[in-house]
Amino acid sequence: MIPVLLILIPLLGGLSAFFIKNEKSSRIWTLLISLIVLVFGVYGVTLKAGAAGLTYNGEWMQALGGSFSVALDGMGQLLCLLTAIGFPLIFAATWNNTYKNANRFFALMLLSQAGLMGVFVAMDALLFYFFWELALIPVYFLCSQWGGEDRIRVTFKFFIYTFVGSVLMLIGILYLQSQTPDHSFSIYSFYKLELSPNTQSWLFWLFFAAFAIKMPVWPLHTWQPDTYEKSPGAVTMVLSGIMVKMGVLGLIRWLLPVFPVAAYSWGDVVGTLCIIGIIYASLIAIRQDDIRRLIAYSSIAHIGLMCLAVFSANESGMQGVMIQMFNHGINIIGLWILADIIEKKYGTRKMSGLGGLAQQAPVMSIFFVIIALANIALPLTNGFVGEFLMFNGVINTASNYYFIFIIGAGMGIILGAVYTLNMVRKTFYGANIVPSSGMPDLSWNEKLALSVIVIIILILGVYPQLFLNISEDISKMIVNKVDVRGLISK
Amino acid sequence: MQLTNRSIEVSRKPLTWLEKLYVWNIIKGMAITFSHLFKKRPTINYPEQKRPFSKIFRGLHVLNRDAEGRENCTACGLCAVACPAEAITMEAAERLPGEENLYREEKYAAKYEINMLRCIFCGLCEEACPKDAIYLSQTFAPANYARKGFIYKKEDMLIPHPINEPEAYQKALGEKSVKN
Amino acid sequence: MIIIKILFGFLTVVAIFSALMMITSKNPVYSVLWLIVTFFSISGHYILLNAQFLAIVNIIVYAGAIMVLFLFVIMLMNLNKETEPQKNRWIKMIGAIAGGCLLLVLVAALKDVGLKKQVAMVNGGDIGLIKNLGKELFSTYVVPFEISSILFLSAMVGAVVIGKKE
Amino acid sequence: MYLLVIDWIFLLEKFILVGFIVTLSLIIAMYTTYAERKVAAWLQDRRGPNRAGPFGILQPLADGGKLFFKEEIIPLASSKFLFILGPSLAMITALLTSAVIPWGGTLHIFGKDVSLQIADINIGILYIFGVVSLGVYGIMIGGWASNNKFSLIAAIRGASQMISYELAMGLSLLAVLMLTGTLQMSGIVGNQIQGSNVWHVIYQPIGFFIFFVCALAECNRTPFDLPEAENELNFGYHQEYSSMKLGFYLFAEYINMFISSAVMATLFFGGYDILPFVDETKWGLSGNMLTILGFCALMAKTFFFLFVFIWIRWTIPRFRYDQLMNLGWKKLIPLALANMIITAAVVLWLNK
Amino acid sequence: MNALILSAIFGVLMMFSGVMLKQKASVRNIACTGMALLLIAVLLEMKGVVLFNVNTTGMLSFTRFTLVFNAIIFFSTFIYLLLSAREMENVGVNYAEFFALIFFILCGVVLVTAFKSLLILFLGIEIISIPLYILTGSDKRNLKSNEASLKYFLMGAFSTGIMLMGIALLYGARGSFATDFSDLMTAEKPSPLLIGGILLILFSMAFKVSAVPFHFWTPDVYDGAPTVFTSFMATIVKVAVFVGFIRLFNDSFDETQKQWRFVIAIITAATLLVGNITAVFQQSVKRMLAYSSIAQAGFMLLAVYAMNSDSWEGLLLYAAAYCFATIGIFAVLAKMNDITFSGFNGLGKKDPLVAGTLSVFLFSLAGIPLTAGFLAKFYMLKAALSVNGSLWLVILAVLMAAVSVSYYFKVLQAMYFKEPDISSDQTVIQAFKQPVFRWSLIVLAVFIILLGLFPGLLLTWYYF
Amino acid sequence: MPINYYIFLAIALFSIGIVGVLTRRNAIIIFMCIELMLNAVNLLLVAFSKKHYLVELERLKVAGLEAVTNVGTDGQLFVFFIMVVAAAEVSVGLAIIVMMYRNIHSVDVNFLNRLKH
Repeated sequence: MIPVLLILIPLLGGLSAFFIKNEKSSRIWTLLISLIVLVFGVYGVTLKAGAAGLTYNGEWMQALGGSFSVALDGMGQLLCLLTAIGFPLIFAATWNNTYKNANRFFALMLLSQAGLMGVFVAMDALLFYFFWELALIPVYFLCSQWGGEDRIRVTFKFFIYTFVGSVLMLIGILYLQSQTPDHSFSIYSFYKLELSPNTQSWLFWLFFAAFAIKMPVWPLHTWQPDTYEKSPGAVTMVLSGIMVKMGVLGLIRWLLPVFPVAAYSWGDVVGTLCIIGIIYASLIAIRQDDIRRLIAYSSIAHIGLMCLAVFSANESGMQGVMIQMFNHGINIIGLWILADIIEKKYGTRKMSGLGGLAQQAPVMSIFFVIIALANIALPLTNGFVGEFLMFNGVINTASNYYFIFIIGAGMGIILGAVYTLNMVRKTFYGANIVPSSGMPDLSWNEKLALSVIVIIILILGVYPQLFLNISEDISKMIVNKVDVRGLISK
Repeated sequence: MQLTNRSIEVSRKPLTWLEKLYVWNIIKGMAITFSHLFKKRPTINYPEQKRPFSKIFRGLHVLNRDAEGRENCTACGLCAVACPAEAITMEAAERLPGEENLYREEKYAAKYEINMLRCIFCGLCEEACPKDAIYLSQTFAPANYARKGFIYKKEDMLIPHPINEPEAYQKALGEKSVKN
Repeated sequence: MIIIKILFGFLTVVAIFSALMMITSKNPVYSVLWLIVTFFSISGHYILLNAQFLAIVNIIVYAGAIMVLFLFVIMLMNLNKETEPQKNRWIKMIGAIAGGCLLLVLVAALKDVGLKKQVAMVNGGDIGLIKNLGKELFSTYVVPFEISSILFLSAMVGAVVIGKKE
Repeated sequence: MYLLVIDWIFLLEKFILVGFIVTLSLIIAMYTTYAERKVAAWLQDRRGPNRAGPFGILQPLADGGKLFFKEEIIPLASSKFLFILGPSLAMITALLTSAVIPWGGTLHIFGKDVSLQIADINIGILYIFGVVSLGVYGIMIGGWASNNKFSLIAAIRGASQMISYELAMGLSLLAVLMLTGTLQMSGIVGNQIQGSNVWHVIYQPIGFFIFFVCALAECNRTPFDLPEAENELNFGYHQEYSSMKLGFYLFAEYINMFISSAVMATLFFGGYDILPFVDETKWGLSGNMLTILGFCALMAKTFFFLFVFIWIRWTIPRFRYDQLMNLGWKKLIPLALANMIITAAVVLWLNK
Repeated sequence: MNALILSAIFGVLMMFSGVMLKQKASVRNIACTGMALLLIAVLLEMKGVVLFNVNTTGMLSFTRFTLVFNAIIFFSTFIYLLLSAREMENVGVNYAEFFALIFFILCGVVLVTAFKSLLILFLGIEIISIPLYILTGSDKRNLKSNEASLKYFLMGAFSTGIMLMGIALLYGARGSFATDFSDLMTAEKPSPLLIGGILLILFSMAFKVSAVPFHFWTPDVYDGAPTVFTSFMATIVKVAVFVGFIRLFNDSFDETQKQWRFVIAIITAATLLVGNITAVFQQSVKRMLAYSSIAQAGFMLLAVYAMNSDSWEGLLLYAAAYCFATIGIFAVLAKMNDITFSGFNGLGKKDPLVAGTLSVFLFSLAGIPLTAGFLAKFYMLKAALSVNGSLWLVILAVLMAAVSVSYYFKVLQAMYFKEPDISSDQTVIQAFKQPVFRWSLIVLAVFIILLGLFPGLLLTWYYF
Repeated sequence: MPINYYIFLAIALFSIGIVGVLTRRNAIIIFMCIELMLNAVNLLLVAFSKKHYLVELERLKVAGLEAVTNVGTDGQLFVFFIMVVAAAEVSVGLAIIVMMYRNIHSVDVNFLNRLKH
């Protein structure tokens, strides 16, 4: 029942939030809902994967071959937890932000949470597709209505990109369903399919297009920096912290196990794209002056690495990706929160217009530094564990070109350190060119949110086993599926 | 105020359905026309048959002569003056010696024209003539091909000579009695 | 049979010639008249095929009613040579070429049809007589017949709606 | 399908018949003009033409001669071909109708049965309809080709009038067709001769009435002679015509009158049946005699109708245009429909 | 049969009601009641209650599919009347006749969905077309309307001619007008008459459903016609003709699929491409919807292309989804003065309910999940995918679906993200306040979402 | 007559009609061309109907059955219906054309461009 609740609570909460006209009460109501979700999310994580409470099979659209089948596996647990933690964090961090028509804003936020939850738990392709779109629509509205200038065009670009990807995926889903003997959309039926390499090939690209756009992978990334830049802060956090993981999850859960042969044969191409993306995004990030754009490009680079690790298709890489999904989500939310605070406080996001914040806002700078370090995967932070495992995975990849991949991934990590530290340096140190805003360093809610993030960073940095246990089974399972024909093991 | 008792109240009743059909009225009308098939026809075959004129019919003008065949007209112009349509023109001339057998008086009409297109056959010329030189006969103007033909000269109107052509004279005289 | 062939040829030539004249005449009234000639020759074909009923209905409906309406409208509008719009020569050419192509394609496609020496019966067979047609019309085809009354009703209503001045 | 079968004697027979009928129609039409003038005179207490020949019998010839010798004028702005086509069409369509009317029974000449009907096609009535509906063209083309607004208006009036009244005419005929069950003219006449020998007018008085009114309208006769309403349209559609082309128009009108009288006689008054309710074959006359008598009977009926046409012309004033249309569409057509439905019901009821 | 006869009767009734009744409202009410009765009659017939037992001599067959489809159509029309009947009265003085014509069109719709003989198909299409010509031109003083009507008429008559030629050729091949052509297919080589006939009929049907390259009349006609009637012909009539299309090709030419399938594929692809791409560049919502109807026709053509059980179900669902959504949008559009995109500016603030339902309709048209439109497209894609070698077509279709989002969302953007114009028309907002209108919109939206969640609600009717 | 002749004749008339529709710009004449197309179809249908009749007759003769059949009537009835529909269409079409003429005093379809912008 847990997954159903995870979807239903924000869904109903969101719908009801439309009718709470009072801003204050809608804010509180939203936070309340997100906290309830958090409770269930945490509860879900504590259960062992495969427990009875974590799966639910409802009847729905049987004529089509669909079913309302949801389940929390290890990866799902992690991502649901991320979602469940992320939203209250975001709400808390942006507590003081005011919005026009706040009730709609919060309602849409909750709806997007419901969609995200659905994507993470859906075990039925049709359902998956539904939630995939459902997560998108509220975000579209959020960005278009509360974003920055030129928001409509930018958001629309984002929407069209994702939509195109998703409908392409729909074709793939439809085709797979027609191939299954029982004409079902269930992921388990998909897993059982034995498709010819040729078929796998084109289906692979259909699915990959959808996920690659969402993540985004290099040539399909162009919507991302603009959208991240123009969206309202809270939405950007959701987008880059959580939504991006939809793509990665899709890769792991829907792509690799279903098309192992294609994944193997096209792995090099995808890997190349990832490498290009990592280096390209990192180089651009170095050249950025705008904090938001910098973070956006850094996100591309990180995701590229994750994608690369996924296609390495070994247990280490897979587990690394799963953990890193969570970690990256937490870290980047933290970064966005800070970027948002800076922008609010100093009215600019240009690094050239900032500097020496460390003296004015020491607390903030501490938080920032910690989170930034976690982002560049310093040991003892959560990022380190994930990146290490992923790197390990890449090294052990079955590809003939693993050497290039290793170099590329390494370059990515190094360049990541360059631009992140550069940002820290430019923003917080150096000549104090920002006039004191006269505002307090950090308000209590921001402190609270950031502290939670830092705590998570540290805990996971020290004790990653907590999550490794959760993700172990599922990554083994996936790797087995991929390797079932003995393709990976040389 | 009612002046006469002949006025009739006009009925403003709308037509009934039957009346609107008109069929009955049409049949009535047809019957009326049909009944005319059997009526006596007043038409006569004109050139062969002629209807008698009344005594006082005023037809074409005639310039009179006396019993000796002399023209009565003295060109006094009273007829032209009396003519309401100004249809009469004349020119006078003096009788030369040796012409006494032609003209009764010393003065005569050398030219006497009546435009029959203008003439309204009112007979005032006849009334005006002191010499009984002009009168309206019982014939009417025959058709002609040109306008010019309707301007009657003296020769066209002069009554035939009573002595030279007595029959024609009598015929032209018709029922008109010679008032000499 | 020779006389039938002669008649057939004659009617065909008349039909096609008058149809061509119809589309080439500058004056709409002439077009109407040529079209009537076409209809007559088509009626002649019907008679050749012993479809008497259709022949006469063709004359009554097309020549007698429809074309009268056309003529009527053209006369009402007083359209004549001068009001016939001038038209781009190219478009004309393209239209003619398109039509010609269609003709060619259809003829090419259908030229093999008669390989089995199938013949349309001429001058015989009584299916075209009104008796047979009537029986069939009021037994098998009574439903479409009734349906066509709806069609007429709607056309009538429509013509009134469009034609009535407000 | 006689036309396609070469039977020379048959062909000859038909040619003679056609020639006879056409000549007959022309002569009758000629004398109808005479009759028109005569009857008009009588109805107006006049004598009518009586100069050419005894009682003016040669008057139509004189008229014809006059028309022939008058100057032929084709207006400069008219379209010449159509200008000539108009009267020709009027004349042709007027003459074509006579082909299917049974002018009598069969004659036995030289051992052959000669039917006094040019073509006994099984869609006789439809044929008449077809030809009648073509009659409009003569008027329309002539009126349009004259390039004169009065002619044009008259032509349009005439066309709309004829189209409108054709409907009621057809509907009224349907009732008759229900009684007979055939479209063949000879069949319709035969139906009136057979059995109790009842003329259709007895069963179909309303049908006859409607048909008669429509016939008046189709022939452009008073009170429906709007196309030639001289007080509004000068002379109507043939205003620009002169000489024999005008003569054709006038002639066509009289031929139409004659033919429609004959059709009325055929459809409603027993055709060549001599008397209703009487079986003529029991009179003991020879077949040929009966046929000739029948022909004369038909002619008598036709002449009677012609007389009625003329009679009406000199009695009833002309309709206004809107009245004309109202009568046609709002009165006659519903009436004809009702007549048809009632007839159908009765026929069904009697036949069970 | 119920529906056919009743709708004819109601057509006549409406004709007379215009003369008898002076009150506009009562005429409208009669029409709505009639529509409801029709709907009930169809539902009854589905339950096996046939009010009129007519021997159609095998020319009509009221299959399950026909009945369900008719139910959808009648329901849509019912809602359409509730939503837009008032606007009809503004078009011309002959409003009662408009209702009558609509009922007559429904007769045609029933015929087109139930025919078993090409004759009935022909008559049905004509019964649909002729009143439509009238309705298109019903705004007599509006030149655009006149022009649209004339254009529609000429094109429609032309395509009818082509269809008749096709039918004649088929008759030559077959000797009968029944739509069962199976015996012809036994020949090893189909007669050229048959192929020619199929192609000509295909072209003319493509014309009637405004498939590219036979679509050129559609935008002009839809744009020129009074908006209320555009709504009717873009939805109900269009899907009805589609049903005729698929029935014809399923019943008649199933066996010759390989002859025409490729042609249909090309037509479909062209329709999708042209319809969607052109729609993006439109300034007026009405014209955009016209092109969108072409685009949607492209999707529906996929059903004809695939011709399997999925496509039948899908067509039902598509018909419902498309009709409901488009009727809803047009109903709102018909009440607005400014039919460009900017006319919708700020509607989300001015009237959240209308804007909300509108967004549901737009989502459905765009094929966003949880709406009926998504499932409809889903079925179409599924049906098409089952055909070998159709991948390119399907990919094109989904890409075009994505393009379609761009123009549908323009309306959304205008409603929610743009500020209302200062001179925004208050009367328009007043026009939205009628309770019937609001409730009908809500019902439509609810139906769309319900169908999007539980398509079985509709499809069970098809099977049981 | 071989059925081919009729097919060619009908197609020729049909194509002439189509050419007319494509080349002429007068709405009434376009409409007339459409009527011509319908007539071509009618002719073809009648010819086919007689063909089918003949084929059926032959079949019956070969089978030794009584040679009475009404195969082919449906073709002629279809023609009848086409005429019916054509009449209805004409009434509506001419009404529309007249309405158009009332407004723009032309029946030139080239003037039908108000909707393009």
